[in-house]
Amino acid sequence: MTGAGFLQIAAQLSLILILIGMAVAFVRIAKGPSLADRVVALDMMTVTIISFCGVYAVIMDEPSLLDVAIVLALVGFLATVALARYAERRFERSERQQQELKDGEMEND
Amino acid sequence: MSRSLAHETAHLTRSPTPTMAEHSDPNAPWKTLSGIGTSAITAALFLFFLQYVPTIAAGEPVRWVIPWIPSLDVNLSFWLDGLSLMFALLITGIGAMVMLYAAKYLAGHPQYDRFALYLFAFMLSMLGVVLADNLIALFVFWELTTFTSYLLIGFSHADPKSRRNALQALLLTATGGLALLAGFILMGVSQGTFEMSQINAAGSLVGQEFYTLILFLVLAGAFTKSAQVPFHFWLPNAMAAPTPVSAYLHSATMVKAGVYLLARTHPALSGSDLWIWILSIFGAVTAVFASFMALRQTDLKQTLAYTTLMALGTLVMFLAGSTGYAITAAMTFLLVHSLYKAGLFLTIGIIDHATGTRDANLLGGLKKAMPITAMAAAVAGLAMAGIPPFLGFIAKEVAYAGALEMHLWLFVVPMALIAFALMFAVAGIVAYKPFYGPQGDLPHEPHEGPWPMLLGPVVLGSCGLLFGLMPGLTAYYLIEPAVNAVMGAPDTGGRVKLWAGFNLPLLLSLITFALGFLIYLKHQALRERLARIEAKSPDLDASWDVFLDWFVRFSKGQTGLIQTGVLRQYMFATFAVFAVTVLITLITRGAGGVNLNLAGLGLMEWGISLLIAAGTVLVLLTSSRITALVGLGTVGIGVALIFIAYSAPDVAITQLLVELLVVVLLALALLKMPYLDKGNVQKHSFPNAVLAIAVGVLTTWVLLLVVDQPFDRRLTEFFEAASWTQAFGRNIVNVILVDFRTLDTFGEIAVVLIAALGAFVLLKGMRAAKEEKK
Amino acid sequence: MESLTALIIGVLTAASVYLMLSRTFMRFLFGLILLSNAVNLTIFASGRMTKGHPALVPYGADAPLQAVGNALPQALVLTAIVIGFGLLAFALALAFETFRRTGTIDTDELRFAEPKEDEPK
Amino acid sequence: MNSIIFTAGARLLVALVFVFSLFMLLRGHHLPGGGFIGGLLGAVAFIIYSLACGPEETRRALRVSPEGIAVIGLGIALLAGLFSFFMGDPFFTGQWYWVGGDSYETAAFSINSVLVFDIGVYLVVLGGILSLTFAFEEET
Amino acid sequence: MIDVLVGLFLLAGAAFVLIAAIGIVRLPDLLTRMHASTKAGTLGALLVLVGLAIHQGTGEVVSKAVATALFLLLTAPIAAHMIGRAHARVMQKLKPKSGA
Amino acid sequence: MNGLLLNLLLAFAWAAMTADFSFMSLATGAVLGFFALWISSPLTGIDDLYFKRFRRSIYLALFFLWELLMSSVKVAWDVIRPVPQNKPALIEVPLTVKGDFEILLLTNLISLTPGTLSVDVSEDRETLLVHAMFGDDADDLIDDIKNGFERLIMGVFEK
Amino acid sequence: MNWVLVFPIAVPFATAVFAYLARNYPAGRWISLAGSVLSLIASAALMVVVLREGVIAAQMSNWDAPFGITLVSDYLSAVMVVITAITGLATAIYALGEIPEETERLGFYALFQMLIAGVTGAFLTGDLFNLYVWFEVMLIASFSLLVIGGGKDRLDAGIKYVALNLVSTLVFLSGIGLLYGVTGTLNMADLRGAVAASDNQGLITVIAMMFMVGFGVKAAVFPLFFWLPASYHTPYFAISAVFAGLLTKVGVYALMRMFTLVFVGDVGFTHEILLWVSLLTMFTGVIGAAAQMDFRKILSFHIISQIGYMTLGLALFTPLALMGGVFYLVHHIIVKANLFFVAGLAKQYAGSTDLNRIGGLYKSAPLLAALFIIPAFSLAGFPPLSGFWAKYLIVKAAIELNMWFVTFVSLLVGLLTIYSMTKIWGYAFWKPHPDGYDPTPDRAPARVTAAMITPIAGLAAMTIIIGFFPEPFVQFAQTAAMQLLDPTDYVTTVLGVQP
Ligand code: NA
Ligand code: NA
Repeated sequence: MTGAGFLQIAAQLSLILILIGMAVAFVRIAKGPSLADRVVALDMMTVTIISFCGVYAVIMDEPSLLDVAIVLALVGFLATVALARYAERRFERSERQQQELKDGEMEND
Repeated sequence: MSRSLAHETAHLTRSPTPTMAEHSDPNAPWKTLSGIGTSAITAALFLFFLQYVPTIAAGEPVRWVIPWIPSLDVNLSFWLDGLSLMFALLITGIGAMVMLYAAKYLAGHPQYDRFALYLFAFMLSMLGVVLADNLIALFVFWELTTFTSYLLIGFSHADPKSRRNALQALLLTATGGLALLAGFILMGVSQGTFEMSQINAAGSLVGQEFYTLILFLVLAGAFTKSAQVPFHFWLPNAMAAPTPVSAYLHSATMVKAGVYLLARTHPALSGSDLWIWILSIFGAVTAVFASFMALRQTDLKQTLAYTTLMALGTLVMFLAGSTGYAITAAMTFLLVHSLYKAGLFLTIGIIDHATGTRDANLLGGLKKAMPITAMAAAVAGLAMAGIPPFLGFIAKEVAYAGALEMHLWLFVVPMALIAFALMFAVAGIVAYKPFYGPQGDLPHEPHEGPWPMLLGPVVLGSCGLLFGLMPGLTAYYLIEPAVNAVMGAPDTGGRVKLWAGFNLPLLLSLITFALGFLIYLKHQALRERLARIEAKSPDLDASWDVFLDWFVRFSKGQTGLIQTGVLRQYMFATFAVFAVTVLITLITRGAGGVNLNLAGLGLMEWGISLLIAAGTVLVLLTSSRITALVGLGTVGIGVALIFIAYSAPDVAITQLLVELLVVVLLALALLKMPYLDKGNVQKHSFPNAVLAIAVGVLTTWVLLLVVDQPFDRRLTEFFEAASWTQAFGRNIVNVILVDFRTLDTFGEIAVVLIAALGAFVLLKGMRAAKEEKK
Repeated sequence: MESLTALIIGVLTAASVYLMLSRTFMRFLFGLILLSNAVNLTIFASGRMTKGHPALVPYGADAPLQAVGNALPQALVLTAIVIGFGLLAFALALAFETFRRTGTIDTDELRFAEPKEDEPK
Repeated sequence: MNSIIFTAGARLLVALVFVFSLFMLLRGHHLPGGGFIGGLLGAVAFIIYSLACGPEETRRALRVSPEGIAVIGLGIALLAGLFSFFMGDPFFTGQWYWVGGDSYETAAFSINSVLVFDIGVYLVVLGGILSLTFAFEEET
Repeated sequence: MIDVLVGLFLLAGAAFVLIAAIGIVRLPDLLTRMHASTKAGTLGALLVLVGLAIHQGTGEVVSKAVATALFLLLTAPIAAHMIGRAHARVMQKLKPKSGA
Repeated sequence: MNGLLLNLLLAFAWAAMTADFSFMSLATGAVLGFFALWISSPLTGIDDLYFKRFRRSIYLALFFLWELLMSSVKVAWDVIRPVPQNKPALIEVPLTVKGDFEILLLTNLISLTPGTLSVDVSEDRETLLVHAMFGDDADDLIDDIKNGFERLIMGVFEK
Repeated sequence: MNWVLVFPIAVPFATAVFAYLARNYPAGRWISLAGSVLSLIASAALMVVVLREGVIAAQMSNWDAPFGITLVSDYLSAVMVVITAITGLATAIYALGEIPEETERLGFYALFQMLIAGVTGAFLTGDLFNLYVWFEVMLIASFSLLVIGGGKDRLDAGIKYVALNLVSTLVFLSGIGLLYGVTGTLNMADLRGAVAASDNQGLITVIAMMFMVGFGVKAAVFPLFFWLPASYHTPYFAISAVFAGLLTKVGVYALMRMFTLVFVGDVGFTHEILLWVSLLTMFTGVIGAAAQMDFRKILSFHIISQIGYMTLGLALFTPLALMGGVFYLVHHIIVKANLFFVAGLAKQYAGSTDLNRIGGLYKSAPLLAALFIIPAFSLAGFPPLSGFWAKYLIVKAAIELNMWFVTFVSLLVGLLTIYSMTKIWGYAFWKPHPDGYDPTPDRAPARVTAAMITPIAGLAAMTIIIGFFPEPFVQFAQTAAMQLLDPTDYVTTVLGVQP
């Protein structure tokens, strides 16, 4: 097997691994149970897409895809931050309202 | 007749024209510009038309044309022949006197100026109707008379009855008007010209393709305007208007517009069996019905209203014929009726003004206090009764002669006899009874009317007498030219004579007198009988209210079905329309079947697709907002992956950034927003699901068809070639955005800006406004 | 890939329609987001899809040297995405303010412009 | 309430992302990027700041109200189009001035109206999105 | 030879990404799961970027890859910290005096 | 004069001069700028500290990458082994570094390295709440952090 | 000559920028007014050139059609632009009286000017996607203007308006994508040929129907009009006037453009459907109006009903019918905007728009009464006001085709329109005020009254002028209709112009 051939196979395989990774992460998104769990899984997507871009750029020999990765690396965390802040504030708010927060309230958000 | 009309009558009789009583001041100055000015102009117009009498009598019609909308064959073309001249003279002559009368009658009324304006405008419109040659121009004037009379009938607008009756008159005549419009257009289109004189000259339309339709449409207009049974009920109700209006609109002119129309279109439309039967029957029934109703009334104004109806019926009945006698009868009767009816209306107005009532039972013995009024009434009443030597007598004679000549004489003659006899009786009630015998218990002490109000009745009454005394001149200058115009060909003439010898018509006249006198004597008893019959008979006027009521309820019901106020129902309908439309079109227009080409797709494609689908399902199924948001994020990521994989990094970056911002904004907003299903858990809905799936399937179907087509890459190739060499940019997408299609981008940033300003308005502005209020 | 994309679009559209038929306005907004995505993909797929080579003119060349993605639909989609975002943001602000002022975004209960009294009995 | 870690990170990232947004704006004509992406990134920069330090402080840091920025951006974009009026060209025709050469092939760089337009786009997107975000943030 | 190296980097990176994802699902509680996503995930991405940088070899790509890596290293822990903090605060207040 | 700022300035100047704002160009500019500064340091008065910090930064980076690799392998192994062996715990670590950026750097590094994740910093900046995946021995862990990253960071940020 | 097509769009945008920057000062409103005057001048210039040249086109950014975006104006576009500018100016004046200062400070004038810009852009563009963009500009501006000033009813109205319009926009956008997918082009003149050349005409018809649905929502035809009666009675009167006058007309315009220029391959199907849609639109609209007891709600439903006449003109697809449609379009903008203006002033005087709670305007505000009568009876199709000629053309076209049912419905709806207009007249004007006071003009500040009555009088004068001297307008509509039916000029002008 040539190096190039190996590379193609490895890259394709990598792509599949990454996509499986996404699917697995999605399981956590779907399952939850808490908001934080879902957010962690969504946060995971950032690195997954960056990796996807990297692998795909190799496969296609098209470095411009790296531009997507760089943007995502820089600002992708913001969604996580916003959602985390939401979770925190939501909690504080309901606590301020002195509501009895039952287990699972966060799930039913 | 109607319960509600009876109520109406009582109401009117008790406190005649309430606003009048409130506002008008008999001592107020009446020589205002509006009053004197309008009468003067109208009188001048009368003189203007008067000078054409010899010309027209000599058989030379005059035509004026002012181009209006040449590209639509609509011109302000006027046609002055015997028919239009007679009408024009009546309109301007009676108009001038009525306007003068009104100036005094309504002196001091706060809205008198408007009244004068409306009346004047009405006069001009009516003049337009009778002069216009172009059918569309005629229609324009026709509708203007409808409109101005609406304003006039509703003059006492504070009174709900007045408003109701004005609306009734408007809607009924407008209904006919619209039919008429269709008829005119059809006539114009089928004849190739909109000039009535040309259509008439070209000969009869009978037998042509659209004749029947045209006839029905024109008759609909004529019958509603001229209040033929069963469209009659608006006319007595229209008596809510001030008396000068009634005198003018509802006796002399507007209601005759329908008759005029039948006369004008006579050459083109008459002669068919349909024409003869319809006009005879409608006219006769109207005439007889109206005569009885006239007798039934106690309010003199109502009585007159019904006699007007009777006259209209009679005229229509005679226009059914095509013989010289029938037409001469119609024209003579038309002339005499206009004169005496206007006179009588004005007289009633004077009585009303002076005594405060119009109740036939109360009135009596006014001759002493109001001698001139009594004189004028007498002259008019005699004309109405058809006593020689008044023109009314001649009219009646000719009418009988005409009736005997008509196809349906067996039907027409008895009907005419009944009508004329009743008319005789009514003339006694209106013109004789109030002035003679014992004086009743009146609201005010009677006094003679002022001269501006007396002028009209006196002059009009005198005309009735004068014309009767000079039948030859009247016939030569007025009646025969009109008859010629209606016949569409020169008539032999010579039928209008005071003395035509001992003949059948004279015999019929004598029978009429006898019968009429008998009825007059028994009229009280008869009136009570009629009232009992009326109470049992169907009430068209009340049906009108029922109908309007039903219509409003129907509207509300219908609208409530559609405009439910519930967004999801609107949304359902919108999507359903989309689905049904697309589906039907797909199937019936042969767009083709689905060709699903999934070859050559790797795991990547399927993986991304599944990710999107999974995210979608999550959004769909979850009852948690944040889970839905995360699901949306997943979908967004999946879509971005497609963009990455299929060569669109710019789009992918934008998609990801926008997705990010959506999450940020929603995370901010959701803090203060309700849970998805709090309190009102919505069950999953089967119809919604079916519709949703249908829309989804159809979208896919259409897109599959589209991508199955060959693709024209012209634009793309140009952009690829020109991007660097002509637009000096290497990122073709960006070059398209900022150079090839700048305007799109400009509009787009405007959207972003406006959205931001709009959100600012919503979130900050309302808060600020609220705080300011506190 | 166009065929598969068409299927994805069908799924997205169906889901969004279902969401938009809901009485909770937030669900409507979620549906709107999905539908925007579906429409963007429609435009993208309509321009036909090319794998892996962005529409860039390489340095030193006057035009792309290989088959690159169709740039025009990309520009259109880009425009549509940004416009869609603006509209969504406005709609969200509207929902937000509506809830704050009226206490509900259940569209069955939002009857201020077309009150129930108007309905025929 | 505020996290020291996030605040510190935000300080660093604001500058970084903002500079990066300008970078994306300027290179957009040749590589992925441009006014939209730049503007979105610029907005994200200040959103990071605003999530960390609050919208008031961010407004202070911006000095000009975001709505003002957006409106001015639209004005700039419009001017970029109207400029060609004075050159006798149709609306929005790109006006190019080459520096260090006499054509696009030889010039070192250019001054052009297309970039001005893209700057307008950048400002509108930046200002518009910040305005939206602040409005939401300040109301919650 | 370089291709093989690149391939190995890619595979390693992808493997780490996959493992991180599995970790998110398998590990028992939130904070523990975050170890997986933050560390293994980030490393996976870095390895892929290294692979890409080697594969392309141009300065531009290398510098971009480095920048991407740096940005990721800067932002990923911040994001993790924010979730962890939110979670910890909620849990702390829910069940006072307990660990995780 | 801040050396870093000047260096960045030089990098941009380079990019501007070459009319090329690509990363390559900027990186070249940065490297060239660094050398320029280094060479000209006697003239510009940029102290040794900048260069010293630079060396320490390089060391910190290498150390960190190694730790990242190790930690990831450890976590990965725990993820894929049939029965995860982790014993998670929240540990409070006293903080010596006080500056914003020092704290940021420390917490980020902690998060990215074996078994530890920065969760929160107390308002008074005295303690750092760390989640440990293998929290058998809290003191060991605290020692590792204080002697490892924290010391290195303090070196980089030395004034 | 190129630029006469640009300025009607650019001027309102520039005005918006300046008006926004000056929104906190009185200058803001004068800038808006001055900008509206300039817009009118710019549109008039466009009209002059179009009258001279027939069809004119300009290639934006100097790229040939179909590559760049074309602005193009035939008679129809030109008159729509002029009428937009007129309505804009009228509204700008009216707003001086109606709009409170707090609202001005929120950027009212900027939003308003951008709305006008969006509408104008939609009329002038020759590019399908660009049309979408202008639709969006218009739409988002209208969203903002609808809710500006607050109130629960405006928010509720906003929700429905936004929701339904967003859906229609997406349908439209999706249609654009699909059409591009079949033809590969976006230029409307180019599309004519490309669509005709397509192998799958059935598919083209399917896409055409998607456009019809999308535009149908915008135009508020049956059964897609829900958003209109749900919202048009809630905003400021100045705003509802502009909405009523212009916004739905953009939908009608788009239908007219697309279904005369591009989708003419299956007229027997598409236009037949449009015919029935039109009749139902006319009828349900007028029935809806009959059910209302609120000044503005009645007017809102009548918009729907009249839209039906316009689309009917398109559906009948004869020169005369299209001519009627064009004439109707122009007439209705003037009249309907004016009626909403009148409603606003009536509310100022009498305190409400609920017909049961107002009255007495005829007695104490005769000028307003006269100024109501003119547009109201014009709307009802009373001759010789403008509405009569509009209706006349449509009815005549139907009669020429021997379509009796169409004729019947057209006339019936006219009758029912009279009913509604007289209802307003009877309740608001003739009936005494239920609270027993005289709603006189001095119940509002003099400045307010002056600002509000000026545009009303101006538009009423236009109604009368069109009614009494219709010949030039009829001829214009005739040429416009001919251009629509035979777009050869349009196509060659767009595709043949060298930049
Ligand atoms: Na005539
Ligand atoms: Na209307």
